[in-house]
Amino acid sequence: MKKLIDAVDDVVVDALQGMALAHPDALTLDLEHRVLLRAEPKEQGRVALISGGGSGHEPLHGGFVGRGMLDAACAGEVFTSPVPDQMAAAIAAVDRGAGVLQIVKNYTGDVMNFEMAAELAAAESGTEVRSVITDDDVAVEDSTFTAGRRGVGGTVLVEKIAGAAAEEGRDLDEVTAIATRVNERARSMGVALTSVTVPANGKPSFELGEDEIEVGIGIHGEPGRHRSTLVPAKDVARRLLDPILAELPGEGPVLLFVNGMGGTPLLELYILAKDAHEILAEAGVGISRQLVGNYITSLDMAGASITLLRLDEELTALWDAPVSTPALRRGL
Amino acid sequence: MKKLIDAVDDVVVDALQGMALAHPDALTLDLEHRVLLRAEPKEQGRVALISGGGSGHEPLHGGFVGRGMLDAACAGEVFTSPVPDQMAAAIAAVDRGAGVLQIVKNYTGDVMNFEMAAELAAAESGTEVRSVITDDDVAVEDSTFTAGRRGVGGTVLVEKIAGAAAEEGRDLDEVTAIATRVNERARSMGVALTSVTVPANGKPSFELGEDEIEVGIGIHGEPGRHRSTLVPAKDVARRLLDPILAELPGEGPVLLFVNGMGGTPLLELYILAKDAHEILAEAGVGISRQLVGNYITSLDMAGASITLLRLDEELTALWDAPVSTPALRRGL
Amino acid sequence: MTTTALTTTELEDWLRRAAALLTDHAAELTELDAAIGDADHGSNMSRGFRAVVEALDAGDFADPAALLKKTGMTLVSTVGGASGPLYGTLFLRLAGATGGAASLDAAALGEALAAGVQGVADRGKAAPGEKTMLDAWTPALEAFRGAGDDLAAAVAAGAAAAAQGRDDTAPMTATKGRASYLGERSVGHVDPGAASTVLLWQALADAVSGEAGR
Amino acid sequence: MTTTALTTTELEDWLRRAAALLTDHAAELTELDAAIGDADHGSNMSRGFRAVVEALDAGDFADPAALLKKTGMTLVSTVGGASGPLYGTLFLRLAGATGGAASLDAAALGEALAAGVQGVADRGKAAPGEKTMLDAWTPALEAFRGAGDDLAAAVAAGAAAAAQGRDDTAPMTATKGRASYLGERSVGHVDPGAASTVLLWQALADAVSGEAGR
Ligand SMILES: Nc1ncnc2c1ncn2[C@@H]1O[C@H](COP(=O)(O)OP(=O)(O)O)[C@@H](O)[C@H]1O
Ligand SMILES: Nc1ncnc2c1ncn2[C@@H]1O[C@H](COP(=O)(O)OP(=O)(O)O)[C@@H](O)[C@H]1O
Ligand SMILES: [Mg+2]
Ligand SMILES: [Mg+2]
Ligand SMILES: [Mg+2]
Ligand SMILES: [Mg+2]
Repeated sequence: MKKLIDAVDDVVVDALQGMALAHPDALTLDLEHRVLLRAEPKEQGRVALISGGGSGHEPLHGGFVGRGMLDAACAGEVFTSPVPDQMAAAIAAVDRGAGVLQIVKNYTGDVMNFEMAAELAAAESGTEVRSVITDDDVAVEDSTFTAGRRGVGGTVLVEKIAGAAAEEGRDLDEVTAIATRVNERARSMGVALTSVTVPANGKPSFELGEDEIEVGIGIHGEPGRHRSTLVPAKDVARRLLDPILAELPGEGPVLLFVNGMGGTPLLELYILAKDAHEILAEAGVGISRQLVGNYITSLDMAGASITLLRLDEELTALWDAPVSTPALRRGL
Repeated sequence: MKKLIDAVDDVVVDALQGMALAHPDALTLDLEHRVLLRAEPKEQGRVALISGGGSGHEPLHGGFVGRGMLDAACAGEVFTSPVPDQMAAAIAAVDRGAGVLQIVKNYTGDVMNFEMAAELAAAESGTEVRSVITDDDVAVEDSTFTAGRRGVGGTVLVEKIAGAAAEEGRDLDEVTAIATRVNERARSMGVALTSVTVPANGKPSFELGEDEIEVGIGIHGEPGRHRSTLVPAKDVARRLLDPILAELPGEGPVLLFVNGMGGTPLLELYILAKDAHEILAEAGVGISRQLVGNYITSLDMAGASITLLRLDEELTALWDAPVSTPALRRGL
Repeated sequence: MTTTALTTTELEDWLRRAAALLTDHAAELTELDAAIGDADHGSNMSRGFRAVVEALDAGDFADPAALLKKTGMTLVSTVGGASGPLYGTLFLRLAGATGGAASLDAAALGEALAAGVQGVADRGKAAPGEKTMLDAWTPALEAFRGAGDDLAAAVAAGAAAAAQGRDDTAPMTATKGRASYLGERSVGHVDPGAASTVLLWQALADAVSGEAGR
Repeated sequence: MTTTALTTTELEDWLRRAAALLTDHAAELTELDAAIGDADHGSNMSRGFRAVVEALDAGDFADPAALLKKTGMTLVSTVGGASGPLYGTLFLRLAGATGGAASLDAAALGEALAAGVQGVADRGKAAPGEKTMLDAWTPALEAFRGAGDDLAAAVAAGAAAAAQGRDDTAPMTATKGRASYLGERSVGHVDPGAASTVLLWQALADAVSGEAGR
């Protein structure tokens, strides 16, 4: 295992400190609870948004803390859900009297830990806490026989769009409804060119041959739908977009999100973006907004995911709203 | 070789098209000349900035085209300087009557091709063209016996700061002087954890063992100062910062730029940033501005570079000025 | 020296023995999790029970409820993942069910365990047969309650049934938790949470029988 | 059939032969560049001369100057890297030196080559001994000019000297171009630009001597 780290046990804490040090104007770190908070808290009377999950997906979630997006992010161990105490601390810190929305990726551990945090908060402070569970990964097929679809790329879009709604002053019901709508209208799928190596494990989580790719992977090295030989990027794009399009609800233009897994350079992501444009044009799907880059990663995995979000006027306006976070910034 | 590409020969053109498609509000592509231009040209009477070089360093340079930074970027083949025709086309397109500054990384091919472009422009249109050659890489030691220090991370800072000066309306002399000053006050060094694989070559440019790193590499898979066994990130940071600090001119606070080589995830870059903070604190060097992320990469290489820029009041103000490009955005 | 009812002393003994067993078998549990999950169950459980031992070292507990509540809270706060809330809820429900009793005989422990296992099912929205820790807890609870009033005998029966339940998870297809993404490919592997459940029962049996050398 | 002066016909023949030789030896040139540079000299040169052949196919040239200028411009516009401007400048200077002459005898070609080689030195800010293409061009030019008025003999002398110059780059330490980053480690490898220079001289010798089968 070759990584720029100091000690396997300190990876999360060191990275959190580095992140806070690198963005002193944007972020404050509650080191005890491993919670990144906005350096300038939101004004009173606004709905607050928190998220979190296992580490190893940077910039998600800490990189999305800031004006127009999250109020706090809770960092678990690498690929391990944070514990309720962390979310409770985050909720207490960000509550501005209008309630708190938790954005939770659909993994059993995450769902239960956030749920307990909400119970804790309700019991201790009376803060109204809602949760939206993101589950946009179409690679999980039989969701009745599984823990359900996983939350992946769509989570970033939920955080941005619901964040904008909260910033505008919408109430907890509205912000929750918007987050729910974004999740319902988003579908994703990913591909791995190489495995991920978890620092504490020290070896690749799965083996892929020199000419193999794994299609439909999760963001924790979970297995995919099928293994295939290496194919051109356009075929990769097709294998991701076909199942996405088959399950994408609604009509009209989409937001195209081409996301890198951490080990794939921008050059390749832009090639994949071009291929996605061509395929969507053939399919008669208009693209009205885009995001291309490394936003929800899986440590050092080489690979990419594509997310489509079926926009509407309101979601488009909220997507366009100003945002100022370490990883996503526009208009501020 | 595992890459998300469609055809080895089309890598550059496909990526350029993807980039233009992904950022339609920001970029326009002159496909014939492989030049990315601002979608909204700069107003008349302002100095224009162009840059360019071999591809494979994305987001450099195309990702830095936009308000407050470059006016155009010329993309060569992977790791091969663009040809003068490309720069001539860029110069013709961006000239607003106040002259054009070329920002050129110090490699023999780049220097000569940009030089010929300037001669062409002078002969054909009378546009006044200046060039600033960046050479911030302290890994090249005996610069009298070599083609001189290479241009690496400092180039990004030159483009941002000179871009801000041009946007403010400073004249060609002033913009050139500022670009020169940034380069003179910037020093960089990089480390590779893995080799780069050039698409046309299909195999790694050099071999590194499972526990080896190469310290002092260039951004084209050029060899480094020495090979070493894998060490903790803090020791890596020290091996980059010691030679940088030994050659960094001036006094006072610095801008710390921790840059990823393309295959290293943000988690690790933030750990390196934390280590750099600690080492600089021990050395009594204040950090007043920062940039952490993948900005000047080397295809899929895992590794990182650190750049320090000795700031002064003027450079700080220009660094803080608004910028709106695909890869760097703030205040717009 | 066998025990007929559990006071804070025996409960503490149980938990310290459990911590030792989980630490000794951490690699094994992680191996099981690597096959059908994300290779962290051993480190999750040993991290959690290390923290429980620290809490026991630091604390002074008025009654079983206080001790079990502290254990549950500690697990919730330090384990994370799926097993943290599940084992945490189990101990919190145990605590809730004991009221203010100073000791738990077989009947009282049976009541408490029933509440605890129900807590796991509630928290995980799971039922037996889905290849989770419930497939060890459910038969263990039944065997325990069916074994009568002798605490040592009942715990031994529970431990044996837990082990059988763990082994029975191997042919199951997972439909809950991370292993469910594997579908059919989860068949043939023992569930890691069922395996850690067996270790808890083993520690309890050792504590009740006064087995030496924890 | 040997030639005593070069008209556009012979010049075109030279360049087409050069293109064929460079394409045949592209892998070899790239191999040399891989050792001390960035593994692209073969593809750079064959891409450039493929474009030159296309320009020759399309064009109709009034005199040697027009043809040589087109060649230089094409190389500058298609090669990139270090060799594009260097070879491009060489041909542009050749063009400039021929004035409006309809043909070049040995003396005129000597004059032109001197201007071209000076162009390479100017453009590269280089001198002989720095392990670059100049280490093949410089001795070749000297041998050519020292060989007298017989064009074929002079070109043969130039080609032989170029080959010797190429071989002599092996023990040198590079101080210009990409190979200079290697310092001492560049010793023992032949310079790729010197090797491509030899191929140009070989093509010229073949064209002048009317050697069959290009
Ligand atoms: N919904 C559930 N109900 C009951 N037990 C579950 C559920 N989901 C997972 N588990 C148990 O949790 C164990 C995994 O724990 P662990 O590896 O620590 O957490 P994670 O899966 O979050 O990495 C599984 O082996 C299984 O026994
Ligand atoms: N400054 C220079 N002066 C003369 N020749 C040079 C100089 N720099 C490089 N060269 C020649 O260029 C050759 C390399 O060409 P090429 O590989 O095509 O370009 P690049 O080095 O940009 O990849 C070298 O082998 C050398 O002969
Ligand atoms: Mg886990
Ligand atoms: Mg090159
Ligand atoms: Mg697990
Ligand atoms: Mg080369």
